[in-house]
Amino acid sequence: MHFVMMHAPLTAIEAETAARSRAAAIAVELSAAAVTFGQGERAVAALQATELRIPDGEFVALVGPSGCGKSTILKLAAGLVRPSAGVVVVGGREVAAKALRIGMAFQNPTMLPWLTIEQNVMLPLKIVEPYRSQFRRQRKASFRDKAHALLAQVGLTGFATRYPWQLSGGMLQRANLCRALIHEPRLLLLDEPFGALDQFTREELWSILQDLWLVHRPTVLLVTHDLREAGFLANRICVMSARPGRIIDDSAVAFARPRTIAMTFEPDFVALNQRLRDLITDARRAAPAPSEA
Amino acid sequence: MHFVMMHAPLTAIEAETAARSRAAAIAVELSAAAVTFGQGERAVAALQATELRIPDGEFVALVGPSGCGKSTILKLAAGLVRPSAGVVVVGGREVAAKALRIGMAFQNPTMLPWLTIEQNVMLPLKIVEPYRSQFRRQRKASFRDKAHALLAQVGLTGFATRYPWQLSGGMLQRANLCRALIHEPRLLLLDEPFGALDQFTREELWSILQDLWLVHRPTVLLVTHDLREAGFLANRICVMSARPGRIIDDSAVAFARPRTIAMTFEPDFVALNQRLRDLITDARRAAPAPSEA
Amino acid sequence: MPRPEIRQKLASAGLIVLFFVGWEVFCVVSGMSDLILPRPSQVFVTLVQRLPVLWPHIVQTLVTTMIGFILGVALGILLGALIGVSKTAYDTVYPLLIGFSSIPKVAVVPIFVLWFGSGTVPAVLTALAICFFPIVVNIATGLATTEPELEDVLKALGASKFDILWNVGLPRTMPFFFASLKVAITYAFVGTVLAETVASNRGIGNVMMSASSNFNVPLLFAGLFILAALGVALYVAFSLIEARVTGWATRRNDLAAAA
Amino acid sequence: MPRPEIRQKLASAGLIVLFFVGWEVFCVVSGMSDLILPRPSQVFVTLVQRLPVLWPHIVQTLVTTMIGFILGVALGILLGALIGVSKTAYDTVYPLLIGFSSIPKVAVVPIFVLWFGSGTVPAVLTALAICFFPIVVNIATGLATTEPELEDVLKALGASKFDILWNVGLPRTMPFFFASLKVAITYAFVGTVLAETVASNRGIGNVMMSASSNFNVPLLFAGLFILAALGVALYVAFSLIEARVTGWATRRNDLAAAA
Amino acid sequence: RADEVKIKFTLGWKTQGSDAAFFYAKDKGYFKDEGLDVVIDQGEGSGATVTRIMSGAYDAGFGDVNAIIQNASAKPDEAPVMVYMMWNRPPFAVVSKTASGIAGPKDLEGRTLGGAQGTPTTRLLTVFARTNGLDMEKIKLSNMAPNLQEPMLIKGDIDAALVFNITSYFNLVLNRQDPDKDFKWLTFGDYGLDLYSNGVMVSRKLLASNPKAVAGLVRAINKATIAIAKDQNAGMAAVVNFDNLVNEPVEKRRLQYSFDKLIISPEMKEIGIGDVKDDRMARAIGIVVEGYQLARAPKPEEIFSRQFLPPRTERDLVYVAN
Ligand SMILES: Nc1ncnc2c1ncn2[C@@H]1O[C@H](COP(=O)(O)OP(=O)(O)OP(=O)(O)O)[C@@H](O)[C@H]1O
Ligand SMILES: Nc1ncnc2c1ncn2[C@@H]1O[C@H](COP(=O)(O)OP(=O)(O)OP(=O)(O)O)[C@@H](O)[C@H]1O
Ligand SMILES: [Mg+2]
Ligand SMILES: [Mg+2]
Repeated sequence: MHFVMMHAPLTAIEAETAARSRAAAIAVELSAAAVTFGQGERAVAALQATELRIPDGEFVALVGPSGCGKSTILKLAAGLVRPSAGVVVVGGREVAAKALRIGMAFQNPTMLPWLTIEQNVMLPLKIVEPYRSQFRRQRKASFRDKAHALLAQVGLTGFATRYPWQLSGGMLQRANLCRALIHEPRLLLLDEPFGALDQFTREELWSILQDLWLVHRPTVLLVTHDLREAGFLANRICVMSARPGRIIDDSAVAFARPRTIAMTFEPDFVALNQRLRDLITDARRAAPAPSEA
Repeated sequence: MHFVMMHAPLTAIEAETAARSRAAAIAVELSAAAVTFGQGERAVAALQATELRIPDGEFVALVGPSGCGKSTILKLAAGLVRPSAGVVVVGGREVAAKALRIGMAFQNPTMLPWLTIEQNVMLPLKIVEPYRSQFRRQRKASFRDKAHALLAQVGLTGFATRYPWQLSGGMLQRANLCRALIHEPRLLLLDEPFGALDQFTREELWSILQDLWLVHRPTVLLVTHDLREAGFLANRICVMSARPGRIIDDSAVAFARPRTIAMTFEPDFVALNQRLRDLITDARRAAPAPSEA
Repeated sequence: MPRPEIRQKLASAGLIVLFFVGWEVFCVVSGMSDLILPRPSQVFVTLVQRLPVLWPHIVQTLVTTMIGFILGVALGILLGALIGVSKTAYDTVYPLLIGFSSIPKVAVVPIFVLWFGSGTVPAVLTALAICFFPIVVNIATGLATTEPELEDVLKALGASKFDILWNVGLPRTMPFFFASLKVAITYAFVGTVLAETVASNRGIGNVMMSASSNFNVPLLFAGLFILAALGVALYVAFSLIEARVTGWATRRNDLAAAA
Repeated sequence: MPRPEIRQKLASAGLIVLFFVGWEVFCVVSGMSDLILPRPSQVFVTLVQRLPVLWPHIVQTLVTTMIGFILGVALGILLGALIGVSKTAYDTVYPLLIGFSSIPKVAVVPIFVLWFGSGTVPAVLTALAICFFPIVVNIATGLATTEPELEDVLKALGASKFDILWNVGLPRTMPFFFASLKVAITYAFVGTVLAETVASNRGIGNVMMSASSNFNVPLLFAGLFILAALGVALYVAFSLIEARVTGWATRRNDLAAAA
Repeated sequence: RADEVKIKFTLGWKTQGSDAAFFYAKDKGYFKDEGLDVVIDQGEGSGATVTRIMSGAYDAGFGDVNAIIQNASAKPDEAPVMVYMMWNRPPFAVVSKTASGIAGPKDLEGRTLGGAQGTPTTRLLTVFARTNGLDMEKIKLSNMAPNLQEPMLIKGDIDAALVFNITSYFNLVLNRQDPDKDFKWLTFGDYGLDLYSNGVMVSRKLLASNPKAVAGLVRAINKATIAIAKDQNAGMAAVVNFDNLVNEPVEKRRLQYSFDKLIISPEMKEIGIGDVKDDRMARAIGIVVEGYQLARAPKPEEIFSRQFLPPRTERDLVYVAN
């Protein structure tokens, strides 16, 4: 199964070269970034001073207990939340979206309810340059083909002209993924993009995502609860402590690419999983009660 | 960890007895139930003629590929969707909620945004008898304690007076579960209640749910993508085909209760999982394109 | 299922007819003087008899109202968007508008007349002045209550404030925009008629003024009926557009699934 | 962070003052006759000088308006809920209300006067009649656009239609209810004043009518200013309640997180 | 007191100096002396007084006799009856700027006239035109609210306005004009339209059910009118007592104007205040019937009843400006 990328600005080889030349650059950098929501007594510390540096073109998975601040880190990177302390630099600038083309799949697939699935998926093309200017100039039909091809890949053929409320939870999540990918972003922020899917659909999408990454080498930050998923997809896995979160472990995943599902049953892989499990178990132990934080 | 059930109308032993005497009764019955959404060309067949009979007090897990109609079956049982063909009988009547006290955890944790978490969780007590009448008569404080105890069990101490948008995805899902449980329903409809949680939180909640079921023996219909979860919790696992869905396999799970996490790594358990995996793989193959359905 | 739908429509029409029958009966039974409240049958007879004479007035009022209304809608959207987006505008423009809106427009009509002469222009301005406020309020509220999650979808893409307004704020606000249109169009008619009674030689307002000074109450009520009918006609037109544009917001699957 | 907030408020107040200064300058520069548009300073002077005389009229108008407004709100919620919940009501009551709303209320005041005599009662009724419609529309629209998912939460529990209305429909509609209150209160003032100009010996409407027939334009404008001020005062009161009740809907985290 | 007869009385317009008699009668207890409890409300126009009484909302009021004629034509059993004629001379007039050179009716041709719809002056314009041989085709009529007539006249949007002289005169004063020097007044009464105008009217119901009360009402008003003819300051005190927002100097002048220009006439001096001459009334009815194209000409006794008037000796009015 191959990822369909029409009108891709670069061939696969060109992309590889480009990726290598950018390799030294830092795509996302959090320095002592902390986030506290609310004020005074009711404040919730979501993120402790967090250090995270993601070089351009890397695939990083973020795992950790529920409520530890994973989504908050993604929102920091997307510029949707400002750090209450520390600095967040994306693509060399503090304003994320102006610096890098960002694709984000939110944890809750918030589709705009007045748009069909296809229109929702095409939304980034309406907003982000260079597609934006083309969108106005009759390129709409070819963009629609692009959207349909993506939707077909995730198994949503025939649902393009439905409205979001006509889709099941898992189907929405797949459409959400399409919306994050359609404009070939350089920074991909994925918040549990496969959570509501059955194992098989999930594994299929892993492969699609891996292929995509191998060709275009975007920087990817993936939040997941599935350690197999993290191991299969990522170059690096960051483990977070319980809220207020902080990165307590950062390990490289060395398995060769392209990885296969079979690989995930190999002893090395299982050992990695086990190590992560233990780390998270420890992390959860230390969870303080929220209001007393 | 023990499930806190204050003001439970029955002791555990009484409940056991009651459960046995009701054993023969059918809690949920779908006879040739089919659901088609929409009309004419745009119709989507969500569910083929489906047969499902769940005796009172049973714990049934429902697994199947994304979009196959699992949530639709739950909505049929809750009386939120009417079958376009066939009959749905719940607690001996066609109008579900009037016959049985129902607790439902929706796939998307739709909390009412103007209520705090605690108020959201207490909502069923405001609506469902016998709590409803007590709610008006100063029992509010004890009800609040009950809500707090439940929230504490799922690790949400201190978030009771927050608003839904102040919680992370996983935290919302846990609150959602509390709302389904608080009024001690006789029929529990759970739609992927642990989907957004990390493995550890998830396993903890499995145990809580199992304990609860052992004591009160409600009828449970659980939709899940996690085969380990299905095997750990259910008496019976129903496997559905791809959309339009239909139950293609219905197997009993014989492991002794109470089950432990360790048990899920035993060969018998792994074999069951493997069998289910194979069934679903076959089921997915046959998925037709939606609009051509 | 066309059967129940038709029955539904018939029942509704029946109830409306019943309303007029009730009015008729009330007038007859209570011996109400037709100087105060004529019987609807009287009004209808007058209406039919005088229709040829009334026609140019109807056209005049309708055209004037539509112009004022369209301008009012444009102004309303503009100000509503401004207030919904900018805190400063919320704090300054809102109170000024509330103040202006609390003023009976009949007091400003003379100013319009003295500036622009009597006739269509003051009527258009009065219609505009009276009808834009509900639109402002609903657009502003719609924008202020737009879920940040929906906006975040665009913000993450680096969308400008205007992009967000255009792609999220305004579409989300549509149901309430249409709600305010219903209010605005009725008030626009009131505004036009008001101005016509103050200074104009044509229009329903003028007819009503002359009917009232002739003690011709059935004709006065015929004018009112025409206004009501125009209001309802435009309401129906908007409803059709509304159903297309805001269908997403009013989907109702209450227990209904059957094809 | 009280600093920027205060600066914000000051900027807003400054802009409002600027508006009046602009008006003053316009009048002076254009040599506008104060018989058409008086300078705000003239109006303020008149206002201060005549306040003792005006006071009972202000109280009269305020009380009348408040009674009419409260009744109008109650009626509006009732009808809005009816229309939002029942298809038949939607098809019958809505067109009738639209029709009624398109009618200038000045035409129905004489009917009220006949039935209830001149004075406070017709003014209350006129205020009511003119102000309830925006509430009906917004409540009905709010109910019609309530997400079925939210209702399903209660439906699964076997809640009655009324339970759903009370626990989901109405709370969800609150932001738009408050929006409509802003419109309604201003129209309630207009209604009261209208009735007072037609049939009453007291109230701001009466003052304005007498000022206008005496060409005492500064006094007329003083009346307008009083109305505007009353409207704004009530708006502020509602805003405070609104902020408490509908805070959930207007949460804004635009990039703001810092404690 | 419980045995007092309650009478709801509507004025012809907002509080004006020319209404002083009613307030004076109330303040001095003249009504009370007659066993009446009179409640005075401001009005909507001297024509509307008729409808207000016909609708049953009011028992009596100060309004235009020509409006009675108009309504009595179609509804003789409902129309109120005039029982006390106050304004012996009609206030209907055409006012124009002296500078515009309108010296007589003929000069109105080719001009734009501003009229408030429904006012007698506007409605009688056709009769005025016919009587004076004008071609209505050549006169352009523009409708506007009464309070716009003078500003539009001053601004030059219209060449002349169809007005009540008693209203318009003071509107011009309030608009800082000199109504005597800069404006030319063509009064209808001087050009063949010899109509009566405002007086006290009562409902048929009151007339039938309580003639004593009507007589008392008329007696009290008559007494007050004669009193303030001698002392306008006392009359103004009553006006201010009713409505403290009035412009006292202007209203006093208006009160005096009403005596000067509308009440005092040779005829009034002959027959006394309150009464009419039947032949003149019949002529006036003829003019109104023609002007409004009424289906039926009511008889004078349907319109005016002199049975409640005090004896002639009590109706001698002597006006002394002070
Ligand atoms: N807008 C907000 N206002 C207040 N608190 C918030 C807000 N958003 C998140 N939080 C709090 O911040 C903490 C971290 O939230 P976050 O969504 O980042 O968690 P997460 O790691 O993504 O969890 P999950 O795996 O459950 O999605 C939580 O305790 C949550 O309550
Ligand atoms: N309200 C609706 N209108 C139209 N189609 C609908 C509606 N709800 C569900 N469907 C369709 O019915 C089918 C089954 O949906 P359902 O939500 O039951 O799937 P599911 O098995 O729960 O899937 P998932 O695992 O992804 O949640 C889907 O194809 C969906 O598109
Ligand atoms: Mg999250
Ligand atoms: Mg589902």
